[in-house]
Amino acid sequence: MKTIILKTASKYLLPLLLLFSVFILLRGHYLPGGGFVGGLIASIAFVVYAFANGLEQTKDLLRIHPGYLMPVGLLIAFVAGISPMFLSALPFMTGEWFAEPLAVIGMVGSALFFDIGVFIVVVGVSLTIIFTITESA
Amino acid sequence: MSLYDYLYFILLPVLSVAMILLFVRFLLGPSIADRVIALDLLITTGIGIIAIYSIITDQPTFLDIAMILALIAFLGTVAFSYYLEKRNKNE
Amino acid sequence: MINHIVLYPILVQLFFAIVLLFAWNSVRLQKSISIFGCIVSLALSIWLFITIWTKGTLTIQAGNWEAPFGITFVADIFAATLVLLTAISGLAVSIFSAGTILRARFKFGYLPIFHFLLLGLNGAFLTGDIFNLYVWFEIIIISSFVLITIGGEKKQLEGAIKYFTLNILASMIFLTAIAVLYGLTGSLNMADLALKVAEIENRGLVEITALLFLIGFGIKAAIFPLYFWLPASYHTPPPAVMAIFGGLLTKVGVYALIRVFTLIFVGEDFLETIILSIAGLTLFSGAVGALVQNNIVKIFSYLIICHIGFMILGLGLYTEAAIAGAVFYLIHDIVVKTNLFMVSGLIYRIKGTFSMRDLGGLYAHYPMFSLLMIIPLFSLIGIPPLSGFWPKLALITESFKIGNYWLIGAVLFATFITLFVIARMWSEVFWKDGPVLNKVPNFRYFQLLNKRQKLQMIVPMVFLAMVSLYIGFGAEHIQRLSSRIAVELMNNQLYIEAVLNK
Amino acid sequence: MSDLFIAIIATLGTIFVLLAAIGLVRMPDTYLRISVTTKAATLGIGLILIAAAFYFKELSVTSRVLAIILFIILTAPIAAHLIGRASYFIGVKLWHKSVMDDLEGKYKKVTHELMSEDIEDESTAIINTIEETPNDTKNK
Amino acid sequence: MLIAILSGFLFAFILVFAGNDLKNKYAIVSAIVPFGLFVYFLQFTNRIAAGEVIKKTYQWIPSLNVNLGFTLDGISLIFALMITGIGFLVFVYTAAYLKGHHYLDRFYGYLAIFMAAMLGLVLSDNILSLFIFWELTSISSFFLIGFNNKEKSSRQSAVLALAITGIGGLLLLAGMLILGNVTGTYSIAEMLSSQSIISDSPHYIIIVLLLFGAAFTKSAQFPFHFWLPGAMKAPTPVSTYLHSATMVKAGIYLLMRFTPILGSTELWNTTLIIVGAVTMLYAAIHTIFRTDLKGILAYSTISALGILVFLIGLGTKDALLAACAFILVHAFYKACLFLVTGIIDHETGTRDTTVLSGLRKVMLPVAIAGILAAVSNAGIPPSFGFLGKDLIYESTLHMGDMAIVLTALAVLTNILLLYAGFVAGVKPFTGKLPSQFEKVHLPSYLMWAPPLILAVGGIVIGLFPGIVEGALIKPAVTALGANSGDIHLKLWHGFNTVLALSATTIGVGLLVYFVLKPSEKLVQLAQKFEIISPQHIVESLAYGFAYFSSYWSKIVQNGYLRNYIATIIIFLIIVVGYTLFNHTTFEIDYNSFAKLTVYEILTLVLMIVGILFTVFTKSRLAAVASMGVVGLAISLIFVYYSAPDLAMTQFSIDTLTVILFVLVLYKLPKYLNISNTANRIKDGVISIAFGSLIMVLALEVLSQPQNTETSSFYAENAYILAKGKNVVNVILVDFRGIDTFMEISVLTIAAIGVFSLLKLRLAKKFRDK
Amino acid sequence: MISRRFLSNILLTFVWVALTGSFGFLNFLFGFVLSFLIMWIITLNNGDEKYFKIIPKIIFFFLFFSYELIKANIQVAFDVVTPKFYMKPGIVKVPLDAKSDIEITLLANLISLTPGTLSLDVSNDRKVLYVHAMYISDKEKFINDIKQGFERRLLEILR
Amino acid sequence: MEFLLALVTGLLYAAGLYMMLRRSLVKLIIGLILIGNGANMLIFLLGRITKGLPPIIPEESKVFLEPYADPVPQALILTAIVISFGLQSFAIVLIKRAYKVVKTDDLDQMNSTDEYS
Ligand code: NA
Ligand code: NA
Repeated sequence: MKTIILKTASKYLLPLLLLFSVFILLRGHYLPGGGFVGGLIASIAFVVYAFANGLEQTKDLLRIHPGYLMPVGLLIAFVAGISPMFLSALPFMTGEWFAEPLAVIGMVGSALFFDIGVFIVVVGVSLTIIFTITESA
Repeated sequence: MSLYDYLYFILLPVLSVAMILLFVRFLLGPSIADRVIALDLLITTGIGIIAIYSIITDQPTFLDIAMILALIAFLGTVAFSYYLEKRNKNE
Repeated sequence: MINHIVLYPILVQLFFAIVLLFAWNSVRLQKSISIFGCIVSLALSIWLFITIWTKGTLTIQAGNWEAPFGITFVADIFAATLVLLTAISGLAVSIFSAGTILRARFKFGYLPIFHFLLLGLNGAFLTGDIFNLYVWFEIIIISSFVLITIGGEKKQLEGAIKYFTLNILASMIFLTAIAVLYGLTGSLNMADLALKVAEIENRGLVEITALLFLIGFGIKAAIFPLYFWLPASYHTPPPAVMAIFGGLLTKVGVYALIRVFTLIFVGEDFLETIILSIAGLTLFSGAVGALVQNNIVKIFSYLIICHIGFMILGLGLYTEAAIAGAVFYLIHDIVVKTNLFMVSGLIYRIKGTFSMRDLGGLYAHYPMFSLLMIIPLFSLIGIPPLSGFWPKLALITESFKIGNYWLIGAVLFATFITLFVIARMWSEVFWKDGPVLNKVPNFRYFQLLNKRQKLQMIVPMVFLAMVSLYIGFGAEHIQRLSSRIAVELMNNQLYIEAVLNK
Repeated sequence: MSDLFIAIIATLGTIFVLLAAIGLVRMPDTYLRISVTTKAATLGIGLILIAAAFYFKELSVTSRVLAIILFIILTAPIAAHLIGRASYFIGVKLWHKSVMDDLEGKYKKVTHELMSEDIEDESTAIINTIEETPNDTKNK
Repeated sequence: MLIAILSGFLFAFILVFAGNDLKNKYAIVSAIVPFGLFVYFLQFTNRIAAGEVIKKTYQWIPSLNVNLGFTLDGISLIFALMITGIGFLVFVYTAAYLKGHHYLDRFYGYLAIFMAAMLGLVLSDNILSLFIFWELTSISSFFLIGFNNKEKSSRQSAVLALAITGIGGLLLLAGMLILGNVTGTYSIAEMLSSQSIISDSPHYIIIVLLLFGAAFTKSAQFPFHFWLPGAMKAPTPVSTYLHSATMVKAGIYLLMRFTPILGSTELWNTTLIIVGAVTMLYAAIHTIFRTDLKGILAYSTISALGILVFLIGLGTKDALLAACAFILVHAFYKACLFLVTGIIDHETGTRDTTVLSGLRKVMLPVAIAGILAAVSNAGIPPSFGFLGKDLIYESTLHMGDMAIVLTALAVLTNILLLYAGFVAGVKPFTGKLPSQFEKVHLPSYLMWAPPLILAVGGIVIGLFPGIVEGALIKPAVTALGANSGDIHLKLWHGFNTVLALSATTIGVGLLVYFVLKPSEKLVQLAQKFEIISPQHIVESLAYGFAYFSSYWSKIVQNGYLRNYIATIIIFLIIVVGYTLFNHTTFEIDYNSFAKLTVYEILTLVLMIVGILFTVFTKSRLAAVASMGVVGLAISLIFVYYSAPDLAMTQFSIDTLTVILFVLVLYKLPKYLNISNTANRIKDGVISIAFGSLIMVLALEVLSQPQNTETSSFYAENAYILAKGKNVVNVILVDFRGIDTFMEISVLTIAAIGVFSLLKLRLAKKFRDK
Repeated sequence: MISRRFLSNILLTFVWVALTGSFGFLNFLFGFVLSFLIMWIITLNNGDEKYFKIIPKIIFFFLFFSYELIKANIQVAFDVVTPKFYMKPGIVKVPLDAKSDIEITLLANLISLTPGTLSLDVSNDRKVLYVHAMYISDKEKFINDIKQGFERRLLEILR
Repeated sequence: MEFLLALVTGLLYAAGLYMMLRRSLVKLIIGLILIGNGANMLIFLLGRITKGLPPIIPEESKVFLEPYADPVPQALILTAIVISFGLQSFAIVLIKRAYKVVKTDDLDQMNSTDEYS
């Protein structure tokens, strides 16, 4: 859409929303949120940007095709899932935890990495779907 | 009357009535734009309801939902506008 | 920690699916990875199967949460068998795909989706959690949707819409059933559910839940009167996809039915009557449908339905021998139906059509292929001593024992129609000279393929033909396996003990 | 005291929201509806959120409330702008008592380019006159 | 013995790979297989004659009670020798008959498989393995009938034959399984001792009827006979071997085999007599109306099979003896006649009796064979046929009250068969040689020797019946459960009624032969009655069924998705509704429910009206936007009822869905409102019923006690064990992490799907048709 | 360029700290790193340089704006709740002095946020802003009010 | 309240089905979405509803001090919603594509694959 107003606003909204999405991701274990909703917010950030500035510019911004985020996220989740099998011969998806809580995030463990994987996949999926549809529209 | 009672028995119902009013406009239309505005406002009112509800239940957690609602409502409006513009162009 | 191997078939498919996504841009690399992955998967499945055969049921609690709180995965001999069969069919179809699927489809994620589908199948077979089963079903559904639409041609899309709608409807009914079950028991672990459902006083509600499962799974298993999606869609995707669909997809529904009705909903007479009626009508309706078709893949599609009737019948009869029969049929059917659709794929490559009217002359020009094709065709009919024959013994005998001659009639009818239809097909497709067809320009006729591609088509067919010959001639082994499965299924205490340690 | 304060702010907020709702129902054309409601609702919700912030008296809540308010203030006018101009494209007419329409004939039909002066060739411009019939609800 | 039986399969298997050499050079070599087997079985004659029964059991599938249990007794031996002996001759004959044929190797392969299957059939003691071999004979027959598969009629006949014998096979399977269940064994030998158990069983009738079904179809009994004339499309060696000498007699074998077990009841005897009699006469009459040599022979074969069934039905010792003898007699002369016909066909190119004559001048050995076979067939002394016919009359005459009728039937049949035999075996060779046949010459001895051997054999055995009496006939009768001690076959019994009947038969028969000439007129006459023939009736039924099938399928699979959905849901409503109202009691405790509040009710009103608006609005976009409202209302309910995560997700997802819709919608056409009012009402009723059902079900479940064991575990351990405070999230990423993992996999797949669906356009040239 | 990015980075870090409500050093550091990453990902190339000067002005402006907001709201509210409509609506072309994207955007938004007025669109050449207004008794006065009120004050802050 | 929620759930199922039975592709998908929402509501309702007590352990404690809502149905619904989203987005694109290729929204005209050939 050719509107200066949205274009300008979207440039400021993008980093804010991304920040917010990470915030939602990290606190999911303690409060509502988590990888899924976080990922959605991140993709909304890009989608709004894309509506305002066009797909090409958004893709340039992303540098890689959003589709590649999907395997990346899945791989992170997969590694988080199998890590206990290799680290301590425990079943798939068993939580592995660092002994001490980290500031901000709290306890860090494989579940967090799993959630990060979810986050990335959701971003990849939403963007792929919306971009593809918009492109062919 | 405690704050809880006031919010619970007065404000929440009033906000709900506001939603119903907004919904009436949604139903009446007549143009798509009217519906989009109505929907946007319904969501905004929803944010208000959630905020009141978080006070009533003493659960600040609910405010996060309000945030999400605000975000997504905006996206919705942007998308609808995008659609309306595109549709118009294609005609 | 030997019980880790329970999850290997799942993890390995997941891993390869992810790796294939990374290899998105290189078709050649994807093909190699896929075949390699299928071989690894087959090896692991064999390992799992042998372990279970010798050591008995293994369970693993994902996340190390004691059952019923986490998601339990259970490899009893039934599940291990189906996982093994999935690996076998999967390997065959993977190779077959490499030789037949258009490059354009490969470039749009055919293989990763294919491995996701195998992942879903393995998960559905191994999970011990009812909601998790729903999730695996969804994996299967969405991957099959993508596979059925990839390429997006008109008939594919039309078929896909029906396939899609009715399968989602099935999922919704399944989900509804889960909701009711959770409302009644507060549990999702199937072993735990078995215990808790038995304690429910309101049997009417239990029956209703069971019926919802019956309908939900029944749609997926393509039983009468819920099978509409199958004839509408199965003939639309490329043959490699048909092969995996025809071989495995409806079987997951059957698996779920057998699992749920031997583990959770045990001994409701009312259900037995319904299941038996459904079985009879499925046999009838599928057979009748196959009779009137002229397109070989449509015929096979209807025969899938028809033969699902055999398995449902075994379940409905609900004796050890009958369940063993159903399981035997299941084992046979997976291998044979997979092979049949590859056969039709080969025919299509040679002649460029599926229509019996236009086909012909295969026996004269491709005698060796014809002999190769006759193995699955005759196994399908159940020409003794080929694989489809043996399970019918138990089904007829057990029907006789409950004095239901209608069921015997249905079995014989279905068998006869299959025989007739295949005989006619043989006559039309293999014997008849057939009209001279115009060469379709740019169509990749079999004759034009390079040697590697030809081998990629033939090798999996030979492989599966060997397996089905083994099922037929080594029926003793399969029967012992099926009997053991039936014994375990009919005694749900074994499963419960393995999962809950009580 | 604090409770009373919270109640007052919340009430004010609610009243504005209600006003917006009434406005949306009553206003005679789409542009007026957009115009009236965007701000009333924004203000109303802002007040209610502030009430919540006062109630919880926690920094994390307050900061979140501020974030939400900021976001709404930022986006509500943009949303109004987007939907307003979209309405114009799709030919939503102005209320019959409207006094002027400076926008008429300044959008190019195909590209939606907006000119600062009139486009000479009328066939390429979107002409969206003020509604002739005094029927309030039939805008289109 | 296993290897002996399986040798045919092995040979066939070898042919698959070595077939080329065989068909080009060493065709005759293949005859070693049947010959070796013939010799192999011949060596058992002494032991069998001495009353021994040879048994051999190989385990195969013990868990299904299927083993390869073989028994060689009198009946089996007769059949085994016939199978291998005639098999040998046919193999030799084929080497010349199909010399240089492109698919000679296949032909031998099928023949070998058939021979092995047939041997397995007659030697099996296990009824399931018997069934297996039975089916294999049908299958090999299918391939042999369809050997000339470029001809449509060949293919049709093959399918028809397979269909008819296939039905029979399935009946046999059912019968055998029921029998096995009633007796508790699958061994025929063991069943012999449980005869009374069977005849007293309520399942006796069904077993017998199923068995009859199998036997009658296989042995071409009226009204299932019609596949056999069609089967004559097969090359002559096949007609000779399968459709005259061996396979069609499998039904006879079955009846004989089960005579001691199931026989001697009214049902058994009466049915067999009636069916046998009708068949033998019906088919014999039919021979008059044929001009094609093979057609005539086909009907005379059917008639002969009828005689055999008839004899088994009579069930007396005499009758069984006659049956055993007649099997052999028939094998000799009919095989011979077929082979002769084959030679005629091969050399002259026609089988039309109206044109064939005088061929003795060009193919004397063949003429001798034909005439001798006709003589045996006619029962003219001193042929083996004469002996056989005597035994038949002997047995009918001893049938008490029915003797006259039965004997008359037998005589009439034999008269007509004599005619048929002469038309086939004598007429082509006598009279004047038409000019077009002057260049016809005698084929290779490989072709004429086999029929000649058979023909001469028929005479030799007639002269010296002792050859077969002790070695074959007696043990066979014993095996049938009759006392065979006083049997003594001889040509001359003195002047008696039987002799008079024989003389009458021969006299009248010859008269008929000289008076009645085969002609096209008769053929056309017969065709007028085609409409009431069993074949026509069966075909009409088949067409009717095909029509029904197509009607049924079109009704069920009608192409309308809405009908599919409706059917599924109606099915659900019926079964679930029935159970709900019959098996549960309604006890809804409204007091346990949460109190109603204004804002909740208003939210629900919003939701309800939103849903209704979504359904009834005429604008797609309004419907889509309305879904957004519904989503908002649901989210609010989730908020009210303590599900913040859900509210967030539900709302985001709903809005995203709406957005996707919106992005896609403008490419779509306007809403259609095509369904008429009647449909809308109908659908409305179904929908309301469905919704009500769900609602009632929900309330019913809510009134049940709740079990919170699982959920409280999560809540108590979420932080302590899983280190998270948002229990829902902890469940998602930890307790039930695999669900979530698969959920993101679903999303990934969907995204790829969307991508490929929209981006992938198959280039036109790659499109499948 | 670098300093601009750095400032944006710091600003975002503060937003983060406010969001999480924890002022510990670690959280600050984390917020910084996070913001840095986000900046790096999206590479904002036209961020403004005068953040620190703007912030106090923004706060001042915010107060002015709030006053306008409430005043106008009451006016509109009155029209909404009373049965008769007193308004004279229409779309007015307002020439712009504001030039940069951010100026125009802020101005348009502020006009929209005030009851009774709604920025419909900015012309492509950025010369005029089309405003829909509820009370246009005098077009010139209306334009003047906007230019002397919002636009002047805003530009003072921004420039 | 449960009664009303059950009513609404039933309505979602009924409305969804009704939409699916119309002949339009768009309505079909809307119908599926409605039924999906119905199923989620059903899980939510049958898992028993609790007001105002989300299953989040208070900041200062390690276990719940007061009653709380059952988290399991919530987790299930979350998973189900997200999965449905995947399916829905695919479906929406499917109808778009189908319309482009088949050139009609009328489902009754999409039965070539059921025809006999
Ligand atoms: Na955790
Ligand atoms: Na989830």
